[in-house]
Amino acid sequence: MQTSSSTIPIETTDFQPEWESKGNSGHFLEKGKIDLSHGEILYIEDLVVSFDGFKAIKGLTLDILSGELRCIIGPNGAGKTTMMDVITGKTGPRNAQVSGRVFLGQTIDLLKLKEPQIAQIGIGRKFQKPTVFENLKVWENLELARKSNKSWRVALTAKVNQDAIEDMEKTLLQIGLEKEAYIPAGELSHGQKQRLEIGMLLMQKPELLLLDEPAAGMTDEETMQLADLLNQLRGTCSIVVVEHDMEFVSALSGETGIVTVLAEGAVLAQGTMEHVKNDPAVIESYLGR
Amino acid sequence: MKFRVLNCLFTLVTSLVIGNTFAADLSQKDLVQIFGEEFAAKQSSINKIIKAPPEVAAEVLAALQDESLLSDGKVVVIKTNEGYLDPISHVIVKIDESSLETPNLNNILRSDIETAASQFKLLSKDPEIREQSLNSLMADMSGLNVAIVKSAKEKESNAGLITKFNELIAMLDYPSSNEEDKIKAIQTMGNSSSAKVQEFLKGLLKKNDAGEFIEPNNTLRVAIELALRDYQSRKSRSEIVSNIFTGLSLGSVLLLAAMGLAITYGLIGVINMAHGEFLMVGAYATFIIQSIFRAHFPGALEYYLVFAAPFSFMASAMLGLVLEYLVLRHLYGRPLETLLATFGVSLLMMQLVRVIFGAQNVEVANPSWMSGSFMPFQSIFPGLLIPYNRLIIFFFSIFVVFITWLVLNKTRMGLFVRAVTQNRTMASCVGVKTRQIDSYAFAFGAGIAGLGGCALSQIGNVGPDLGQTYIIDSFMVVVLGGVGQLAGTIIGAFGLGILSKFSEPFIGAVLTKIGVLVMIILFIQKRPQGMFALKGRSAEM
Amino acid sequence: MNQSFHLNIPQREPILTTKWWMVLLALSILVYVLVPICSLLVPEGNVFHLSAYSLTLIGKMLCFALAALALDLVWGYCGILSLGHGLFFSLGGYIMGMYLMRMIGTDGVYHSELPDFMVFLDWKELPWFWYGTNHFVWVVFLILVIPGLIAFIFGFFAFRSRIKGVYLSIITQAFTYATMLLFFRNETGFGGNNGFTDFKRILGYSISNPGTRVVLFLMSFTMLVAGFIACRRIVQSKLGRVTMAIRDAESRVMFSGYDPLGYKLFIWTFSAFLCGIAGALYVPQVGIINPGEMSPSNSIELAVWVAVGGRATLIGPIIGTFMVNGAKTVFTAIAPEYWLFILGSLFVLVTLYIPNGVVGLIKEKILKK
Amino acid sequence: MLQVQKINQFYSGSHILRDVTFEVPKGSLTVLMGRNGVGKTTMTKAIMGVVPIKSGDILLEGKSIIKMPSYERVANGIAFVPQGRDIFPRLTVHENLLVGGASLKASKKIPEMIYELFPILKEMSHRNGGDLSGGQQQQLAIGRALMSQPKLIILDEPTEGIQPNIITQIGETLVKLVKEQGITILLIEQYLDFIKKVADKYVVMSRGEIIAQGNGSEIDQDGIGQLVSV
Amino acid sequence: QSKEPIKVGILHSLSGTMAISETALKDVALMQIEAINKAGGVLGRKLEPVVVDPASNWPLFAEKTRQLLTKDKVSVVFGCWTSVSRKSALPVFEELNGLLFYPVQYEGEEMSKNVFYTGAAPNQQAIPAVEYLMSKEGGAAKRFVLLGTDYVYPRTTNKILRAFLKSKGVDEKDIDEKYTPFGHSDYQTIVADIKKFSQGGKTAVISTINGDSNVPFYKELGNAGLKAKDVPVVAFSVGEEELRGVDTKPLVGHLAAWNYFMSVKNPANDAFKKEWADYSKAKSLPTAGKPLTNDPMEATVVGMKMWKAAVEKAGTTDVDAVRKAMYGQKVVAPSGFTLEMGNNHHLYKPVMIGEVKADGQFNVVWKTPTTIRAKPWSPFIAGNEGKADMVK
Ligand SMILES: Nc1ncnc2c1ncn2[C@@H]1O[C@H](COP(=O)(O)OP(=O)(O)OP(=O)(O)O)[C@@H](O)[C@H]1O
Ligand SMILES: Nc1ncnc2c1ncn2[C@@H]1O[C@H](COP(=O)(O)OP(=O)(O)OP(=O)(O)O)[C@@H](O)[C@H]1O
Ligand SMILES: [Mg+2]
Ligand SMILES: [Mg+2]
Repeated sequence: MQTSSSTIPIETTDFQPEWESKGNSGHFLEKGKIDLSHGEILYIEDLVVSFDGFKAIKGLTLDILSGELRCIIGPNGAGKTTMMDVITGKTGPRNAQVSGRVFLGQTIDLLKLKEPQIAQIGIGRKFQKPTVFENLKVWENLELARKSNKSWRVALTAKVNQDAIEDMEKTLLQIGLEKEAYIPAGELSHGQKQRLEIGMLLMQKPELLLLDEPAAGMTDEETMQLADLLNQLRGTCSIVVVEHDMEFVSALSGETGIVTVLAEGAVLAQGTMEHVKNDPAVIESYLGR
Repeated sequence: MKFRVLNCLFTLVTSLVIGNTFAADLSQKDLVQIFGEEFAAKQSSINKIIKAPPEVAAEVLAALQDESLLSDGKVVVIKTNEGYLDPISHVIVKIDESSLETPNLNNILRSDIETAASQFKLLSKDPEIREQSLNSLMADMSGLNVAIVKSAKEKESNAGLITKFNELIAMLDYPSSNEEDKIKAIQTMGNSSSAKVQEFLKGLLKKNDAGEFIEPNNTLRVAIELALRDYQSRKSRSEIVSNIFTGLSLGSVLLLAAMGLAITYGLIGVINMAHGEFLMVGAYATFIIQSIFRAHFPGALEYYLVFAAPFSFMASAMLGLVLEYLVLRHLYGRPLETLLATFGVSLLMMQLVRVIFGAQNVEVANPSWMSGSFMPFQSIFPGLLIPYNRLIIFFFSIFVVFITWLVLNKTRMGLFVRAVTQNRTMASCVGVKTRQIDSYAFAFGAGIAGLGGCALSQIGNVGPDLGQTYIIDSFMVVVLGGVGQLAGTIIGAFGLGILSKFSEPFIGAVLTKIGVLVMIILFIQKRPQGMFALKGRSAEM
Repeated sequence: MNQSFHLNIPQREPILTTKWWMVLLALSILVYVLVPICSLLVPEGNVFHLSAYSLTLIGKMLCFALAALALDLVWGYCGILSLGHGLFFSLGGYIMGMYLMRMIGTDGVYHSELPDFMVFLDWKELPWFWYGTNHFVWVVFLILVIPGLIAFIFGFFAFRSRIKGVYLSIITQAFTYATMLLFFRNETGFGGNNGFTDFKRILGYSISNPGTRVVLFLMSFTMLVAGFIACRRIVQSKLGRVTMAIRDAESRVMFSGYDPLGYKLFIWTFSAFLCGIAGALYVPQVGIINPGEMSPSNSIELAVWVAVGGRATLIGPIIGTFMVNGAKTVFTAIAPEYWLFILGSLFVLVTLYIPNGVVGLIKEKILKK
Repeated sequence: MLQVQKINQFYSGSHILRDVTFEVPKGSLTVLMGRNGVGKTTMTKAIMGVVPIKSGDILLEGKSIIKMPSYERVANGIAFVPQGRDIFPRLTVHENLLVGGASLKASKKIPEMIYELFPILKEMSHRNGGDLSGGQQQQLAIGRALMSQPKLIILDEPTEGIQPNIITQIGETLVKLVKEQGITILLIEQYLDFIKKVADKYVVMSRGEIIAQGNGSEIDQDGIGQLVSV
Repeated sequence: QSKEPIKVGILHSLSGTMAISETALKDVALMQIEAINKAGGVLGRKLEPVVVDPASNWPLFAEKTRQLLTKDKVSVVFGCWTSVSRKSALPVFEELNGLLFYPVQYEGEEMSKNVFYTGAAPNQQAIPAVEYLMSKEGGAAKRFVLLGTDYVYPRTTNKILRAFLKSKGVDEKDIDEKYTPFGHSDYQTIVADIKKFSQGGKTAVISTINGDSNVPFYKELGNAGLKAKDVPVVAFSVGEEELRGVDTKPLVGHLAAWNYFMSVKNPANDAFKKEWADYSKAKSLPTAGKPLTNDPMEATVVGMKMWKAAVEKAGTTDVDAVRKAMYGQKVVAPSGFTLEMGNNHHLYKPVMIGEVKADGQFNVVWKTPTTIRAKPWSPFIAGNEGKADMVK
């Protein structure tokens, strides 16, 4: 489903992100809304990222349409994770040399925001290495991730309401961790943590979901289940998946979905799975014969 | 032997002094007064000695200085190898040894004696003694015989000393010279690097009680002022250099104190609150070696440090091994708990030292090659003074850094240490003998702290609290430089040292200390991981 | 898949279970009723008499316990090991001390309105920050605000630039140490090395009056209980969970949309606030406040109490404080030359053999059964 | 080569490994598979001596190794590529490899073979291990394991996060190591296609127990695909 | 009943920073108690020492005082070194009407009826020392550096000295006041400054540097070649014990002002030194190899002897009675003088100036002919005018 509606409200109730987009002119914009007037949710142009002279991304240009599920593949070290780091604010002027433009919608310059602000305006991210709150129980992990007002003042008096419980139940079932709901997340196995982290993202109800190798460490069947899950989400939010598992990518992209191949910090090829698979450059540097 | 030397001196002095018309006779009665209680009497007695015939004066003054002038309250004698010599009649006398005492002199009398004796020492064979006497004559020119100085200069061959002679003579002659000579004298004095000479020049610019200039001649006053200004600019240059040196030297002390911590904490991850106590152990080890040398090899006492340094390394390292084995081994990966346990250990170690060595400080002396100072480049940097012990400690700290660097970066052990620090289990899983590495590494860090303690014993107290004095500074240095970064530790230490030394003259020691701490806090705001922060992904998670 | 799955979580976790509420209640009754009786009514010499010595001793420990509790909140639950909590404690103490100094009035050795140390340093008038310190209400206000405010400012800069772990520990230590040196200076206006002492009265009551002592004691007890409940409440709230998440994986928390700054600042400031109160109650009971309280080793010791009792347990630090200080009191008297050996070994043994502190040990024992 | 006998293991009260018994024949490539959380990683850790085991025995070439600390097991010829890679983040790639040879007497030069397998490691030899991308780290971890000239290599999901052509290459390498150098391999893997290509023997775990094993060529016949999914 | 021992509290830090100085006082007090017991005790009763360790922690002084007075019920306490420790304990002594003997020189400005001060007041140490420096005999110093550790004793002393110097016509610009933080160990800059300052005329340094900072200070003086004859340093806190851990070579000739020096020659001192040496050996104290006596130790012993005499005079250990009996008590002190307790609770004391010798002892170069009455309320401090110089 392609959304061409002009704006999507991110929050209808009491949500007030603590940021102020300065210098965003052109469109009249309600606070807390992403301007999707051109249909793009994420827009990267000429992105260059270097670490003390080492260029991890060299002039990357990429746009993701609103509601799209985009798969990104590419050799190890191509800059996929780095790209996600930049989008989510983990890598920024604070710890690297970054130039170019990274926009969410038409108006929000992600390079200017901090991590929590980026998360609040609706970008969720799963890390390549699963990170969960080890000393909190599984349900608490989900509860914390749940979309809500995240200021400390509210947290002081916040209650876990019925809606939240229902959300959690649903998510626990989706990720198949209902039996583990009450144990600390630190005691989960690698794959279980992987799923819990995806669950946390679902709770976050992001507009744009970034998944860095979500299927790593899962069995084939689980991988397919995950693919189904992501396919179900299609439409409710935009998704970017980085993966090396070609079957998984195929299952996600289907026949028409676009797959982007990154190599050496730039786009090497882009097109349907079929197209990309047969691209000699991709075969050479990535797929192998 | 001594007798003969004195005789020699006599002939010299006699031949030197042309006329001694105003030499007054000296009697035993005058001499006995020095042994009394009355200050005024003692002083007048010394004045009489100075005015006595030079040969007698020289002999008595020399005897006073090396404490061989004795008296039983009635007769005064000089102790020589041949027996007790009556200084007046110059014959050996018989006297009851047990009742002999030295006079009770105070600073003032002693310095009077020294100045007076200096005149006679200008001809000494030893250039150092000649220099010393010149210096003390410059400091106090009253009652100086110009003739003696001038004839001594004739015999002088050392260029440096000749300059000094010239300066002294310029000062002595100044009041009585004509304008032309005065200009020359001002030039001579202006080029001098001695503070005393400058003071003399400054004194010439002052007004006397009647409100007239002491130097009434205008041109001369201008010349003096120019000379002083030139001196001043050399002086301020010298002050900057000297500040840098004191800063570096403070830095090297900080570095020595912090180096061990940089290893145990920065690399092994043990927040070692007992680090200061390892310094202390090093210092006490030095003390022990010194005591052993004093008792058994007094001849080699000068070189006890050569043994003390490795011994203090070993002592601290052994203790480190024990601590590692008994306590820290069980705490790896729990850094904050190492903090608590080592805090307990530090209490234990301090109290143990108190029980064994007493709560009081113990004495560790500088060997003579580490005491005193020298004054390099006086013509460029007048007044610049470099103490030997500071200089040696500076080089020692560089040496310690070098050893550390060598061990950590050029040996397999260093590599393994770093691997173990970063991921203990994995290191074990690739075959690193973690237990062994842990002990070695900690012992090495402790040993380096011991070396630091050995050095610190040369400039400060050796007591049970020694460690406490340095622990905070050590942590500051390590944190400022960036934990785990040896280079950072070095820059941090020297940076702090120089910073402190440049601000101390302006805001005082107390505010400097506060200021430096606040600066560190602010600095860490800017660079939360220290100066040499770890970069890249590995630092983030 | 099991579609009928239900998540059973309480609306909000209770601050204490009924059982513990009863224990607390019993304890309070005991303290509120028995302490006044035993110290005021029971005559001296009777076994049940609570001497002024024991009263101030326990009163002092109550204040320490409150400070330890405050430290546990930041250390145990937020992972910030502060080696500078002695500072907030002393600040509270100094503010209270200012009031007590003013209350000496003209009874000092110089019979001046100015505190004695100012007289003999030739000060002619009170420095500006002393204004109003003769009014109890203003002083209480300062006690409640200043330590927290200082903590807030310090915390804001530290947390904003993401200083963590040992770096934070060390700079809190530096901060305290610098303040200590500042307070040592006579010019700073806080009595230099001697600090404040020789207090006479508080709110018009003589400070050495047994009644006053009992009231101060009960105040300390009340504040400790209140502090405990407040901390419990915070820890059980969502805020507490987020803080724990920050402790475990700060960056993940940020990517979940939380800004750790606010959370850390709140916990940090609140902790300093509690510490300040503890210090303010401490001073009238021990009768002196001076920069020595800010010395780094005091702050480290505070952490030791927390560790001995058990981190992230809230009750642990209180137990730890009483244990360590009790041991100290006993051993400094019966083995004055060797008590440091005992104390030092205690720290080592506790960290080695009961890593989770006394409370952790008890929990383990109960769990095993 | 490696015999695991009746291993029982607990994590704070919960029974993770239950009487696990299997064998890795010398000179073979054995694959251990199973769903998430069944205890595969725990098994490898038990073999490496990272987690303590409650009962049972592990024999390497007939010699019991359970009393040995990890590094002695390495010295006896086991090498380990853990799940999650565990690269030393602040050592350079080169140093990471050197540490891999810690069990050898003196540090040797890094064999050319490793660089041939993973050219990227040579390229990046002076960068910090922690800065590498996930896949690069995985390659480094395998390279590091090879440094100790092992008789037995245990790899825990080595293909995780690695680009397809390198996966193929790793597969080929593993086979080569077994065939040409006589190294024995225990591989934990989920990726069935890959397993089929390389496995001599397979072992399936479920809930801490071995529920099936057989020859690599018979995986399809045995319907293992089903077993692993359930 | 009367055979029950009399308890004597000893309140000196045995750990922490002050242990370095206070440990010896505890030992000498124990020695004196043993001696008294050997001689039959007091009022026929033995003395029983109660030693506690306030651990250099000031609030602990108050707590331990309360313990000594209420739990152990001691009749008298000997203790404290720093002013702050005394100030901490003082309110408790006053509240419970206890009795403290305080043996250390201090800044004055105090006169409690519950304390007997057996150390010097500023006029018994600082002022005579400066007078000496200004005299011809002492070098006729014209300029003064007042150098101290930043705390109350140095500040007050220097304030008094400043006022005193002014009254002697010394110009403001000829006085340089400098402070260093506690535990300061780097004196390079300060010594360089002193050197510079001294070029403006005959200069003396009056040092109230405390404790551990002295060694680095003197070592630096030696480094810079500042000899005692050029710039004499007179110290008020450096005694025989402090020099124990010092290489005295660079110090020779520098001065200290005290009311007693170990090197004083008289029978009382010989006996005292012997007693201490024997005791150290018998108890195998860590310092037995080099037993040293110093001024506060002497003050402790004098105080205890006086207290014994006063108790015997009063016939009871009751504090008020003993206090009355204390006034006018006389003891032949090791200093060679007969010291008398004034009604201002301070001892009449002689003042001596000593020069450091190479062996760490002092050579007494000057002393007052008689003892001087203490002026705890210094006339140089505003606000002291008209204060009664006695305890009411
Ligand atoms: N902080 C950093 N410092 C230095 N180099 C870095 C840093 N972060 C990433 N790099 C380098 O940038 C390149 C891109 O890394 P990135 O993690 O984005 O790759 P990737 O595409 O995610 O690879 P993979 O598929 O293996 O996860 C790599 O060569 C990596 O070594
Ligand atoms: N440190 C731990 N503490 C407690 N339980 C743990 C711990 N680590 C793992 N477990 C539990 O042990 C079980 C087995 O975990 P293990 O990591 O061995 O699984 P795995 O088979 O490797 O799974 P995956 O395929 O996801 O890597 C899991 O149920 C997990 O919850
Ligand atoms: Mg990646
Ligand atoms: Mg696993």
